[in-house]
Order: sequence, then structure tokens, then C-alpha cells
Amino acid sequence: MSITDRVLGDRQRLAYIASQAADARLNVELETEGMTLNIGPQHPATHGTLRIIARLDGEQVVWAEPSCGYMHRGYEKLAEVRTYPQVTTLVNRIDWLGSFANEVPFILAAEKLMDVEAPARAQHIRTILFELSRIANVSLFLGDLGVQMGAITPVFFAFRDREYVLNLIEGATGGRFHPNFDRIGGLKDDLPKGWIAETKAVMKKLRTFCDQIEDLLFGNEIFQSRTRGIGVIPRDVALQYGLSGANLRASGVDWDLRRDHPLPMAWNKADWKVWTHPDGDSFARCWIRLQETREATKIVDQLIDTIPSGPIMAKVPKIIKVPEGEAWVSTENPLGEMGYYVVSRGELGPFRVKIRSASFNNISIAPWVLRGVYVPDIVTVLASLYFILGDIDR
Amino acid sequence: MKAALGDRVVDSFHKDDLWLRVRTDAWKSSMRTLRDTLGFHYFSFLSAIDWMPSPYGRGEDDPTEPPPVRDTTIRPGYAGGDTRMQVFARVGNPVSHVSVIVKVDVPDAQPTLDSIHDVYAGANWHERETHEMFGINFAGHPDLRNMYLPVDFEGHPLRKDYPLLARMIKPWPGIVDVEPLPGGSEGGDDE
Amino acid sequence: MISAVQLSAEVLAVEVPYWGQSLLRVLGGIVAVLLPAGTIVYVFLFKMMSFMQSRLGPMEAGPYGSLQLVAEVGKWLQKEDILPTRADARVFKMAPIVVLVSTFLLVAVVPFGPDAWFTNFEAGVFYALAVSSLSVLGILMAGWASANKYSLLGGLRAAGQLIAYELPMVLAVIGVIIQAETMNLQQIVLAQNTGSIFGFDGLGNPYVLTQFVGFIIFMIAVQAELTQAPFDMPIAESELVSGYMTEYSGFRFLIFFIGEFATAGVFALIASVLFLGGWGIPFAWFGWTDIDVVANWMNLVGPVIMITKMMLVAFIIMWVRFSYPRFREDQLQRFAWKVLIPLSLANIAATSIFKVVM
Amino acid sequence: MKGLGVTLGTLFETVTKGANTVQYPHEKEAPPTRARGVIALHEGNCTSCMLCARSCPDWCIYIEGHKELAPPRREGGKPRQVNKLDRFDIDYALCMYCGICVEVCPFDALFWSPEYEYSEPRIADLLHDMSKLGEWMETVPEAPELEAGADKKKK
Repeated sequence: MSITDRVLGDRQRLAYIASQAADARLNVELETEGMTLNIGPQHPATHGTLRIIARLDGEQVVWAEPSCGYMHRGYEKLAEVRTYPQVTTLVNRIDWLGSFANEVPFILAAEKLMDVEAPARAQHIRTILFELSRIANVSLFLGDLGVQMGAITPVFFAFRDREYVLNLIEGATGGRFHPNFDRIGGLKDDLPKGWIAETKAVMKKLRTFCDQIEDLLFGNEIFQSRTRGIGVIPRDVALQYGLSGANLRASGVDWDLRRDHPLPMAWNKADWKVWTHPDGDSFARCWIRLQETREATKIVDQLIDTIPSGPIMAKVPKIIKVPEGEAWVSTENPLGEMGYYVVSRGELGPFRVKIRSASFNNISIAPWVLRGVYVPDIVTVLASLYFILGDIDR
Repeated sequence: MKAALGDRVVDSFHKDDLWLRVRTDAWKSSMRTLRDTLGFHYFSFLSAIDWMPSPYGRGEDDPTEPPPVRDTTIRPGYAGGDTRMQVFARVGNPVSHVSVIVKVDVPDAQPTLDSIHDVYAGANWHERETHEMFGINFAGHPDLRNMYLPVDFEGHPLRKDYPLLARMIKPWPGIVDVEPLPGGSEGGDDE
Repeated sequence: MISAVQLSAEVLAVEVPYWGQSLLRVLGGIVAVLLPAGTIVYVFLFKMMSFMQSRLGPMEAGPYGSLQLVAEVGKWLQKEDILPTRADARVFKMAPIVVLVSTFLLVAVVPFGPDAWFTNFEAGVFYALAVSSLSVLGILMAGWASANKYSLLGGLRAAGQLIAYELPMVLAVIGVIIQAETMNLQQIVLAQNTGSIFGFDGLGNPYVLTQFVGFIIFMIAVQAELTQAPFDMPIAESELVSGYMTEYSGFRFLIFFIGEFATAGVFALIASVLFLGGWGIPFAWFGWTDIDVVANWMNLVGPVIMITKMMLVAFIIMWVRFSYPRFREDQLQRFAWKVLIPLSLANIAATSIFKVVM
Repeated sequence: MKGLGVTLGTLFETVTKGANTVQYPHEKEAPPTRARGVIALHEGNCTSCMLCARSCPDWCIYIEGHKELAPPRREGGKPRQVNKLDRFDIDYALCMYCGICVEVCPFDALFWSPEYEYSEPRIADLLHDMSKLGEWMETVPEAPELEAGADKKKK
């Protein structure tokens, strides 16, 4: 890997000083009347309807504050009036790119309350579909990264290879974006014939896609000069703001819920590596996500060969009444740590569901990180933080 | 854990996750000790629960029959609690990967709590969201503007006594309206 | 120098009065600008870009998508021509015309054949470079007049960038002028086709070989002048929505669109004249020694050769455009001032020393 | 610089091996058998037990029925009292294709069919009535056999 073996030692300190110096420079310059630029809800750089109010001094951002709420659908209130199967359809619309990954923590929380465990085969297939939705989510990120920087071609590669993964998910679950395939106690159906062979072929295509993106984008000098040392988030600030997923690992925190937090899923059956990066700048975040996509293809390859046979659904009554209690389960979603705090009162539906979505915390750091940054870098930093609007606004 | 927090912990509960309930006035100091002495640097989230069961049910009752009676007793969940609203936050230790959920009661009379945005910077947005959804205001919070809802929105949606309008206006199609056989049934066994 | 009048007399064997001749030139000028622009847009922007992205590009309009350009023009013509209320109306209307005018002026100086040229200035190159900086005015006018924060930012960025890249372009061309000892484009073409490299004159002396550094700098500078991908800060879609062109729609946007690709075509023409030997095939193959000796059919074959060379150069421009992300404008300026200009100065020094020694 | 190689490579690859895109109006991509395109209703099975209407999160199934006397099964038996369907509409403008109704129906009256071309100029036409839902029945594919290792489930 040509990029990693270059010396990265004191880069973080250098970049951190640079971004702090930007603060100092701001109040030293002559006080010109700043311009308030409104990067509005329909701006092409935001994945959906996020509005950023930025006060500029020339090209430099003095103060920037995202204002969200344009996409608020009130999920937590809706979840209180729905039964458990109905909430699973609701829940996979939060992070609509990696939608199967949203259902899993909610179902695991309900299973924890009912202390029912899905049979081994169901756990295996759940993990495979989880990693497939991760690939679908992050591969779009890699393509979209290019568009944010101005390169038009990577996004078409991303969509071309993402189609294969979406066809796989649709073949197994019936829905491309909203599979709604997870049930308390197991899965709705088993895999159709020929699905395993097809997945292996698609995984090979995905790996060539990752190499292509690495050559086209990451190896590119302009891309590196645009992202190295930009939007640096040191370790303790990342922890305080509750960043999660690739953003946290990019600031050097070695925390991956799949490995450190035991869940009734099949991650421990495959060996894969958790990538961290000392820099904490935009490049580190994007680079880690690229490696995670490769790891995901490895996980799927290993798990595909070792699917145990057996029932797909545990013994669960048809009308589900979850016993009283509270449970919290969070998994390593493509965007970060997504968790559900389910409080149930023994009725058909949950009493209260707190949805902890990853992008809400990832974006709450924006006012801190966007200070003293140039206008084009607003887009770069936000692209590398990688949020989905449904995740923020719920 | 109990040693470090001492008498501030009122109640605790352990079932493959750890819940702690802290005295209302010791909320900020206990969060600070959690972060500094016990190393819980990772701020996951902060929110609130309204323990009063909703008077509207799931909007699926038959308008013809009399509205069913619903129990309105306030029963707190794990680690007890005696007020209607509780704020809970979850913080984690990035090294030992252990996390804890800290609960605190919010006095019913005037729901205020002191803000912990200077202990955990991430709490700023979470407190704003909890304020607009539950009406709990956080003393010392820099700007408690609405996070999602328009500025002039009155009412706090996530409270249980706030009706979900979508389900109020539209009659529920699930109400069984199969009219009986004209002229009573001749005793045919209904399949 | 046989002027166009004799050309039309011999080739068309009819006596063309003076006004007929200037009409011929004007029509020739329009064709020389619009034809390359149209082909470039169709071949590169529609077809090549989509092939590079593993898709087929427009297929519906006409066989194999050939009439797509006509469809686009039709679409823009019938779109409403919005004039923002707080915009400065006159300047807003003038801006696209200024950009297009600079392209037409530029093409007037490009030779297409021994007799097929529009004007034969002595200071052809000097005129071309002077006129090409006119489009900066048009872009600034567009940016300022549309009273929109994004286009203001786009316009200011464009101004900074275009001026920063005028300099390396001029310096790169000086290398060619030193080698050809003339500023007249016709003579430059002649010098390239009759010259010889170390005695071997089978290939003539296209300056792309001897002036390779100059060629690279010129291409980068052209990429920046056209605000193409690595340098498209002024029209950065992901930040400025589309820079100074945001408020334009309908016919005015069409002029901008034609302007953009016509300038790309004309710069490619100039690049092929300066560096690839213009309309001529190495004269040694035909035993010609001077411009008067060149056969008459060259007037017809010349433009065809020019178009092929232009497509080659345009291919390089578009290829780079589709595979590179965008510079940030302070990196852009730093790259221009700190890298390109010293390099081009060194190139001039080397050429002059080489000239004196040889 | 490697980036240029990638784009050029794709250029030749597309020219030689054909692009990945499908020209929609002329060639159509067949959706997988399990795709959830539209819900088909098998009228005979439906006894208007309203289970699907009750469990639909979007409240988009409207059912009205009436009781009726049906000829007895065995000749001497009493006439059976059977629910007859008057109205069974699914409003596809509201439906979010979650599939709970198909799953919860105890009498196997609802099926998924991968048909996807039923867009309407007017949104009101998206309310498919009983006859329309019946028409979709013949587009319902066979249940695909399952992957090796799956135990044979009853359904």
C-alpha cells in the first residue's frame, strides 16, 4: 500500500496547528464586513436537505452552523403507535442507503427483551446482508466523494458496481432499498437458489471497483492536496462529540462495535482487520472507509462458505407481545454507531424508542471543524464526515 | 464504579448493561467524575422518557364503541424513579469499551436540569433536541433554539399527552364493518 | 501572399467582388468556430465521457444519439430567458456576448491552408493572446451582474484564475516564437513543416518535440483558461451551484455553452498550429520548399488536417477533464505562480541558448 | 496519473464489451422473482377477516364485506354463512411495500408479483380495486426453491 508506508508521524500535529492558526488569523485581519452565505436546503453538496448558515470573510468561513429539521419525520413518536413488525418497516428508512443495517439493532433489542435467540443460520445470513448493505452504502460514498471534489467519473463506477449489490439484496429479500426482511427471532425467508454463487462473483467485481477508485481518486495528487490536513479532528474532541464509525477510527481510536461488543451475530466467525489512522483529517476518514469496504468483501466471502444449515426462524408466537423492560443494542452501521433504546410495557408495540443515529453526532461537530476553513473545504469536510439526512433528522 | 460516585448514585440496575440513577442536583458533578476519574470520555447520546402512558392509545379504537379505559399510572422503568419525566444519557469508555446509561429524575413542577454541554461538548445538540421534544429546559445551555421544529412551534411532541394528529383525523380502515346477514342469522355455522 | 480573392478566383473560377470576399470570410469564420464546437461537444462531452463511465450516452435523439446536440439547442431556445429582478440588466445581457465575441476574434487569426486564412497579421500570436484575455471581462460581468452570492464568488474566482494562467500561457508561446523567429502564424506553420531536426527532415520540425515543456505548460494553461475540470473552481457545481452561470437560462445560457466549447475548439486549433504544425503535412514529403510552391489542393486538405489535429488536442483536454478532481483556488494560484511561471521562464532561457548555439 | 489510465481503460472496455446500461424502453431488465412489485389478490381465498387492513402501518387497505348464505358443502348440510367481499382496495399512493399484509394473511389470499410498470398520470388511479388486483394474479411467479442447507418450511 503506497499510501500507508509513507511517514505519517507528526502530520497530525502539523495539520492541527494549521487549523488552529486559521482561528488566530481570523481576528487579526482587518475587520471587513463579512458576508453570510446560506448553503441552502437544496444545495448539491448536502446529501438531502441540510442547510448550513456560514458567515464568510472573503473565502474563509468565520462561523458555520448547520440547521437541520427539513427532513424531520418524527420517527420516535410514530414508533410509539406501531406494533413491532410495523416498526421494522419504519426503521429501515432512517439510513436509507444501508437499510438492512438499521433493522438489525432494533430486532436484536427486541430479541434481547424477549431473550429469544435467532438460529445460527439466521445469524449468519443476517451478518452477510448487514455487510452487503455496508458495501452498498460505502461504495456510494466513494463515488460521491469524487463528485464533491469535482471528478465526474468515479460516481458512475460506484453506481455501476452498487447495482450488482442491490440486485443481490433484492434477490434475497424482495426490496432493493427497504428489504424489511428481519423478524424477531430470525428472518422472513431463506435464500433463493444460486444466490451464494452470485454473491461470490459480485464480491470479485467489488474488489476491482475498490482498486479502480483507489487509482482514480486516492492516488491522485490533487485529491490528496485537497484532503490531507483539512478538517482535522483530534482524538479527544472526536470522543467528546460522540463521533463514531470511520470518523472515530480516523482520529486514532481503535473502537469497532463488531469486534468489541459481543452481539448474537456471526462477525466473530470471520477474521478481518479494523483499520485506524493517526491523522484524523479528511483523507484519513475517506481512506479508512475504502479499506472497510475491502474488509466487508472479505467478511462476506468467508461467511458465504460457512453458512450452517438449519431453521431460519426460532420458535416465536405469531402475535408478539414483548415482555416489560428496557434494552439498548447498538451495532457498527456503515455510518457509525447506530443504536436503539427500546422501552416496552408488554403491549403489541414499544412504549418508547430512542433512536441513536450516527450522523446526528457526526454533524454536531461541524461548527467546531468548519471554523477557519475555505468555502470549497466546507464541502470536502462534510463529504468526508459522510452523513445521511434521514439519519440526522429522524 | 459505586466507590467513585459515592452517595450520588440513588439506584442501579444490571442486566447485561448497566443503568445508574443519580440524584437530580448531582447530575453535572457525577457526569464530570464519570468522565475524569472513570475515563468515560465517549459521549453517545442524551434523551428523555415520559413515563405516563398515552391517553390516546394507538388511535385504533372503534369510534362507535365507548373509548376503552387506559391505566394512567406512572411506573418508572429500570433503576426506579419517582417523577414523570426522566433524562438519560449513555457514555462509554473508549479503552475498556464499557458503557453505562445514567438516568436522572426531572422534577415535574418546573422541569429544569443543569446542562452538561461543558462536560461533554456533544451534549449541546442533544439537549436542544430534548428541550424541544419534552419541554425540559437546561440551565446554562448557550442557545436552546429548536433543533428540528419551526421556531414558533408550540407544544412538545414527544410527550405522551401530545396527540399524533395523523391518526386522529383519518378513521382506522381496520375497523371490522362486515354487516350481519339481513334478517338475523338462520343459525348457519360461520366458517 | 495570395489573398483570399485570388484563392476564390482560382478555385471557384469566378470573380468575387470585395464585398463577396468579406462575406465569404464572415461565413467561413462562423463555420470555423461553430463546427469544431459542435463536434467537440457531441464526440467528447456526450459520447466519450459516457464511454469512459461505462455507459452509452444519449442514444434516443437521431441514430446513435447524433441529433442530441440539435435537441439540446432546441431545448434551450424554448426555455424562458430569466432576468433576475435585482440583476444589473444591461451588464447581465452583455456578458455572454462578450465571451462569445472573444472566441470569434480569436479564430480570425488561425490559418487553415496556404491561401485559406482570414487575416494574415504579422503579429498573429500577439493578437491571439491579447484577445483571449477578453473573456475574463465577460465572466466578471456575468458574475457581478447576476446579483447572486454564488455567482459573485464564481466570478471573482474566475478572474483570479484566468489572469493567473494568462502569464504561463504567454511565456510558453514565447518559446515557440523564439524558435520560429516570427509572430505570424502562417510563418510558424511554414517553419514547422520545412524545418528539420538534426538534419533529418523527414518529419519537419513540429514544436511539440523540441518545445515539449512549452507544450505541457500551454496545455495546462489552456485547461485553466477554459475553466475545465482540474481548474473548474469558477463553475464548481458542488459548491457554487454553477458559478457565474447560475442565473442564466434559455438563450443566454446557450451562448455561454457554445462559448465554452467554441473556446475549447479554438484553443485546440491554436495549440495545433503552434505545436503540431498547423494545416501542413511535412513539406519534405512533397518536395515543397516555400509557401508559394504548395499545391492548390492543399487549401481543401488543410482544414481537414487542422480538424484532426484539433480533435487530438481536444481529446487530451477532455480526457484530463473527466478524470481529475478540482483544485482549491489557493492551491491553484500557488501552482500557477510558483510552478508554471518559473518553469516557462526556464524553458525560454533554454530555447534561446539552444537557438544561439545552433 | 494512474487515474488517467483508469478512465482510458474504461473507455476501451466499454467500446469492446458494451456498456453496463440497459436501454430501458427497448430492453427491459427482469426483476428477480421475489421482487415486491405489486400485491395481487386471490379473491376466492379472502374471507374479509380484516387482518391485513388492521396490520397495515400506512392504513392503505380498505375492505368492506357482507355476510351471505352459500350453498352447503355436502348436499344435506345447512347453508353456510360466508363473508362476501364488496370492496377490497389497496391505495398504492400510500402503500410502502412492506409486505406485512401478505405475510399476516391467514388464508393466502395476497401474493407478491414483481410487476413494476403500473404508474398512472393521475394519483387517484393508484387506488387499485378488487378487479385490478385480480388481474395481477397471473403475474405472480412460482415460489423459488431455496438454497441448499435450508430446511424445508411448510409455506
